[in-house]
Amino acid sequence: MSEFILEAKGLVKRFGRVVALDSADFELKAGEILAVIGDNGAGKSTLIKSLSGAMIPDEGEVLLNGERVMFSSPMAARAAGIETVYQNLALSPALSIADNMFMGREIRKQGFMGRVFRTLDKKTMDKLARDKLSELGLMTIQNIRQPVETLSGGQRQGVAVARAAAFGSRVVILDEPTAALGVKESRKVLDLILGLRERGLPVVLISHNMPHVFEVADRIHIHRLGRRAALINPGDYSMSDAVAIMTGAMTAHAVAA
Amino acid sequence: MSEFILEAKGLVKRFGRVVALDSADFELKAGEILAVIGDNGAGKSTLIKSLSGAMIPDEGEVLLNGERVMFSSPMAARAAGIETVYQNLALSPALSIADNMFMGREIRKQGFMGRVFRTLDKKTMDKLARDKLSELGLMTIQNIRQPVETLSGGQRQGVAVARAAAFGSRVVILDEPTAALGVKESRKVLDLILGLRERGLPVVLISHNMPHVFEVADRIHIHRLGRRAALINPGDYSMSDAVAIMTGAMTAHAVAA
Amino acid sequence: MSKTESSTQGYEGGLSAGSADVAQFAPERRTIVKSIQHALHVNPALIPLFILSLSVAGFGIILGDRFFSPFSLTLILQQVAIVGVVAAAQTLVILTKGIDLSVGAIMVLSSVVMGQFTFRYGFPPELAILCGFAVGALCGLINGVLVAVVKLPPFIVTLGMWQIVLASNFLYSRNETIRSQDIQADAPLLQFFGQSLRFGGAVLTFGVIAMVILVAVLTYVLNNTAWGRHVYAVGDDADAAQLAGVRVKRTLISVYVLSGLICALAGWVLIGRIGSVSPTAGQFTNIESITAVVIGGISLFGGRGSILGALFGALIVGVFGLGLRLMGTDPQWTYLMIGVLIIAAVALDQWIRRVST
Amino acid sequence: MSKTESSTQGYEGGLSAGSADVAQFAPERRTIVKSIQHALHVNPALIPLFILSLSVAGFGIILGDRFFSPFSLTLILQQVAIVGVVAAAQTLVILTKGIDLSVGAIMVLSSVVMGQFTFRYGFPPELAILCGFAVGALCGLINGVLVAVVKLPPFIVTLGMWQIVLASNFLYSRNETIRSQDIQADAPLLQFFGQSLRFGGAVLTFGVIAMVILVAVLTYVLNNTAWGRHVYAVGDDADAAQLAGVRVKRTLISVYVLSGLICALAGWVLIGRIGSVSPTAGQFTNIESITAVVIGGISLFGGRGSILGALFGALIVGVFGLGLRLMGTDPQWTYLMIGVLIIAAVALDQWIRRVST
Amino acid sequence: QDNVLACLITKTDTNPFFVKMKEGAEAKAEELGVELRSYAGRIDGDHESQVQAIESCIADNADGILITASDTSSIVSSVQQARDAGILVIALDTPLDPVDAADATFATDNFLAGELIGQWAAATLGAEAENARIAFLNLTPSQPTVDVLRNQGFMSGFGIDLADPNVIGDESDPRIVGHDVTNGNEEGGRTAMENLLQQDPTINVVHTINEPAAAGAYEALRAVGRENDVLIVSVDGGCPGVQNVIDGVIGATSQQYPLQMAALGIEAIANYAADGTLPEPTEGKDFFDTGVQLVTDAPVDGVPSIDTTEGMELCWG
Ligand SMILES: Nc1ncnc2c1ncn2[C@@H]1O[C@H](COP(=O)(O)OP(=O)(O)OP(=O)(O)O)[C@@H](O)[C@H]1O
Ligand SMILES: Nc1ncnc2c1ncn2[C@@H]1O[C@H](COP(=O)(O)OP(=O)(O)OP(=O)(O)O)[C@@H](O)[C@H]1O
Ligand SMILES: OC[C@H]1O[C@](O)(CO)[C@@H](O)[C@@H]1O
Ligand SMILES: [Mg+2]
Ligand SMILES: [Mg+2]
Repeated sequence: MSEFILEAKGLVKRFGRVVALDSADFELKAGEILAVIGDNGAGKSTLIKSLSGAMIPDEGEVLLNGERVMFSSPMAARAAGIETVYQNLALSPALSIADNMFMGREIRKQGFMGRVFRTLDKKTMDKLARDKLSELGLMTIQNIRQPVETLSGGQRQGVAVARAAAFGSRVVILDEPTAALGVKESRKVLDLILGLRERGLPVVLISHNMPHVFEVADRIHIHRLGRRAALINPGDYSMSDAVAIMTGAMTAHAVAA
Repeated sequence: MSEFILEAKGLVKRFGRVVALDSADFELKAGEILAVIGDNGAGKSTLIKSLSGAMIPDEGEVLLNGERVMFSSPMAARAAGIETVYQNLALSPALSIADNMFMGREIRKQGFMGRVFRTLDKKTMDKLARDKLSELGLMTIQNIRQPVETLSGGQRQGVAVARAAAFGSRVVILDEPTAALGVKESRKVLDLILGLRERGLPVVLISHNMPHVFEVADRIHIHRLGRRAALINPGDYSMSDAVAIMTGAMTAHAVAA
Repeated sequence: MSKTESSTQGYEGGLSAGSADVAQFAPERRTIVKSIQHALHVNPALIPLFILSLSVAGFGIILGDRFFSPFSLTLILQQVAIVGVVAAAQTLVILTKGIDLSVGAIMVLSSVVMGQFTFRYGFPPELAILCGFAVGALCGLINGVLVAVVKLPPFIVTLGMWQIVLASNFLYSRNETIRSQDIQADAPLLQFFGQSLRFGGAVLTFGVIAMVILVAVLTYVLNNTAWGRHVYAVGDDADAAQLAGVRVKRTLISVYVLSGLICALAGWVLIGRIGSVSPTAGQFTNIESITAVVIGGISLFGGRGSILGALFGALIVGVFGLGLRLMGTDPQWTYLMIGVLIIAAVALDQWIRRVST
Repeated sequence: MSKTESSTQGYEGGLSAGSADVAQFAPERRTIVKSIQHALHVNPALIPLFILSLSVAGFGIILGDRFFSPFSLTLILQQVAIVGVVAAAQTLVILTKGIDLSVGAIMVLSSVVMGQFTFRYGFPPELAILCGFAVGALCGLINGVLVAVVKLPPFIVTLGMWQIVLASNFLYSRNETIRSQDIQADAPLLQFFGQSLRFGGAVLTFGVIAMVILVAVLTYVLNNTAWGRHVYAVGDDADAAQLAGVRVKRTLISVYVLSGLICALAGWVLIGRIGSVSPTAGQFTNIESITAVVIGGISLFGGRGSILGALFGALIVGVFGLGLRLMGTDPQWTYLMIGVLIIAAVALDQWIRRVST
Repeated sequence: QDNVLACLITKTDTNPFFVKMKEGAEAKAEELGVELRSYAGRIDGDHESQVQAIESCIADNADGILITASDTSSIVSSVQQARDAGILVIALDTPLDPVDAADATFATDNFLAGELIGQWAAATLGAEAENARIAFLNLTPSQPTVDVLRNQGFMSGFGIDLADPNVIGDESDPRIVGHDVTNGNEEGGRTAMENLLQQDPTINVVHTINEPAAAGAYEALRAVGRENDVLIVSVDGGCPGVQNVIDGVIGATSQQYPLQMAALGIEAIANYAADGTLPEPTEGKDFFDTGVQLVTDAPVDGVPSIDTTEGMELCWG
């Protein structure tokens, strides 16, 4: 129906006197990696939270495959196949890796115990979690039941990304997944993103790292002062141009689509 | 006496079963920008905390201008002229910018009130804080008494860096000052670092951003598995080599110093 | 600059080889002490269990048969039944990083409602008991909505509710005590939990059995259902849980409502224990339930601990109470000891966490 | 690749121009309501002051002269003097993100020491009073060391200390009450704070004056000395304060010791108020002081609020207490109202913060 | 034969009355070779601690329990358990509700104690008694028997219509300013007095449940300068209380004899343990009356009393 998998029109979000989103638009095509860049405080996180049900915009609409949707919670968005890795990770430190991977979509035992006593099927969940992690080749976790707080920053980031990659069936959104990561750890995450595209999954990547963005993105959404200032093709613009648009020094000649 | 302003020998720091510093050495020359790079969890933050009194190493010694020092608290290090911007900032969100800038080194009123009642000289502190901030050209803060929590991430980073720059008389240490910053904000911080060197102050910069590091550093300390794997001149090695040393794929031919 | 197939950042060539080690681990040379520490760390309810065993053994040695008899040991169970039930409710709330200061008041109000609805309005006791549960659930619901929806701090919400519920209790009951004899004659169901099974000297009241079943069920639910995992996740980091897809508000409200229901159960057990329905009962239940929870190793910062720990905590207090009373010490020494125990238990817990990380 | 003079990251060329705006602010169109909200936000003690004025006015209108007389209004001050003093101690501790459940117990123990050292050992009252202060400080020191050095949660430390101190109090006092008339005859200094100044119908006891002076001094110290700023910084984020160069342990310990000293002062004021020295006094002081602090808008999460707020909080409770009693309502209605007030005050506070950010 | 074991359970161990009672019991126990264990609640009204104490005594195979119950009706089922276990249970000072829930009761005639001070107050006021403004400082919200008996006794002595004599607060006499609870201690006495003074500053008669509460009430009156024109009456007759009568703090007090209650109680347990004999109640009453005398230096016609000199000789504590 629509050429866009995920689309937003005229999103507005205010926090008291601050207008974080000021009639923002957004479009994501099937199978592409769309980067979102912008200054600190430009409203990038607010934008993707509005897309993923983590926040409800004051105004505007969100469309999935051309149909209006209104996600009232991250659960609802996930049920629709949209997986998000938030800037602050959203892992529960005291719970295990497996618990975290299946948080909010736990698998119950089959048969009587599961139906009546709602018993969780821990074995299956552990197995699936282990499979997903090694399938993505992201790391070698010895003990899938160890608490997330015992992992290093890089490993945690890995779990969060793996969770999104494992369950995302339509869209995967990543908000600054490499901000605190080292060179090696960042590389792994970028490879993972490229791997997702290969599997045909569209990815939204928020990042302040221009080389990363220009390396992987198919298109770049430039956010400024709460709205989309431009939507560009990395092939048509230099990094320098992108930064200039981001800071308002330049306006894009033509905004794609 | 010594050619090094700040030096450490054989530092060891354990957290339970994790050895974060494993007999680490460190040397900083006068007037230089020394970058410290390394994987996540390599022990960089632990190293600089041991230098700045925020942590007391289990073994090893720290020398300032060739003399053994033992900082028992950040206060002691600061009294010796070492200012640090920690990875997690160390600002009190509910207190004002001025309060934060002078935290731990408040200025008392002169005369009777100050001596007997220990009254703070708020006017002077406000004025000094405003001067420092604008002197460094870091930002235009309207109200020096506004709580830090009302500032954006970039502005907060700015306050922390300004505090260190303003008070550091011997050494300024910055732990990943640009990790969460946008392109524009990062640039400001790098310029500030270059400005410090111009004023003759040596700077220690921890960063995962190779281009940044290679742009500003005079020498690079490569940290790996809790100790210094190499100390290189950015002119002698490529970024690729540095990364290879960091990950253990290569060893440095000659360690400078 | 344009998009390239591979890395734009040339320096990443350095990544090609290299090991994956990050921090080092000291070689594993576990002494027995270390092994114990590790076991305690992995299963925190073992600490109170350990203290419990130690104190039972200690008093057993000092007092011999007087303490170590089936009668005395089951007496401890009877004495902690109410606190144990309430501590289960308290644990649920504390697991979500909350605290419920209104548990004692809800318990008493529910018991008064069960009694007064039977005797003042002539309801059949079954119905009156249901009404008591409804009142408990309602109080919990108010707490839950104020905490989850209005987003007020649980300490303050339940401090306020404590006063409100307790005052309502006194106003509604008109300070009337319903006498045990009357209940026995007209509505023995109210005293259901006072009945007991006897095996030799051992006396197990139905109240004790109810406590044990409750703890078992809640342990199961917390560990083996999605709801249980969500309770831990909400206490661990509510924002993270929300973003991960947990319905945080719903989970919080359900916890407070369940806490209210359990308090109502405690109210029913209370009638069984003291025989009568008395609006002045349970003045110390709040503090005792918190004491049990704390000694039971449940973190006040949420997300860590188990119902079983709270049960052990309550039992420890019960053991010390009875033991010291049988030794004939001034009761004040018991309170002093409990104070020391609270601090010592938490210090031990802290120490174990620190050493074994 | 080698070091270059200027930026290695070519794309930074784009930075050369461009405005510095980040987020937008909606145009400033402040209505009166908004202005009030803003004022309240900037100075949080205004909220309890506002509630206080409103409730005084309200009861004044309903009750007229009976309430609005110098006598009644100063009676409120007398009734809140002890809670007001203790609430000042409580505020200090809560500002550091702590809580002190032992304040009431420390107060009573100190007063008992003042009395018993005079009457049992024949110390001159001046010295006995000093000993009382020393005991208060010692209790505070233990709390402080356990919190700051052993790093146990304040709630648990002071819960334990509460039991320990209270039990010590009963054990030490041998439950003896010292009669008011004996004190008057032999050591009137102990009743110093019971003396009063009268102006017409107004009665200002020295205890009330002490409370006012204490609040003034602490307000000054918190706002205008480095120590005061450090107290806020420690409560706001202890790790940050430590890294910024605050001696966190020392600050914490000093706060708990000061809290102990203030509780000892409250103990002395208590003797003035009830005339005698009674080990059973002050059973509700803990909860009353916390209530005052909460209604006074001091955040239980530390770092926000003022001593003045706590004073207003105590006064609000006093005004409602007296006002409702004068209206002849059942005293339980007062407790119910206080419960509602606690929740309402915090909800209002939350609302103002939300709207005015 | 084994040692005889007796338990003493008091409401608190801070009220001097119970402190004395404990001392008396200890002395008598020592004399008779009885082993004694004492327990107390944390505050007046702390019912749970008393229940636990009874249970401990059962676990201890005690021969007898002496109890001053905080919650006189709720305690009955625990008492029954003890009796079922073959333990003699004696109520001291405060009768259980119903009285025969205990094997015996050694107590002051609390109604009479109240009646004496009521009569004395009415006679002292004379004609002014018509216009008296009376404040009642009671014990705890649960209205335990002592509280009801003394309160209603006072009213009956003063000439107030009691309505239901088992309930405090259902009277309609306009001279009553109000009732408040004190928990039987000084602080409660002071606050309750202040509260009632606010409702009517012209209060001129104050009934207090016991002498600690009276002392607190006096402080409140002193604070407003009314200590000399208000009549305070009380119950207890402890030495500090009698001293307070001398000092003019209390106008009259009904003296009780706790040492005797305790001694009789211990004796009864010893006898019961020896040969199973049960103590007999006083003729015509459902409890053993340990006696009560009005102590005042301002005697009035028709109300028997002793003066403070004699009161001081008989006082306890
Ligand atoms: N929960 C909130 N309450 C109040 N203000 C908020 C909230 N969340 C975001 N804001 C404000 O909205 C604006 C946009 O924030 P947002 O987090 O979307 O920026 P961003 O583009 O993601 O920045 P960064 O690159 O630093 O992550 C900022 O001014 C921020 O302070
Ligand atoms: N307070 C602490 N308690 C326990 N372990 C710690 C503590 N601080 C650091 N560590 C551990 O010590 C090791 C080194 O940590 P450190 O923070 O120094 O690394 P880093 O090089 O700064 O990493 P990053 O680049 O991610 O900031 C890690 O394994 C970390 O988990
Ligand atoms: O608290 C009430 C109790 O106080 C006494 O009068 C003693 O002071 C007892 O007789 C009574 O039971
Ligand atoms: Mg963001
Ligand atoms: Mg670090």
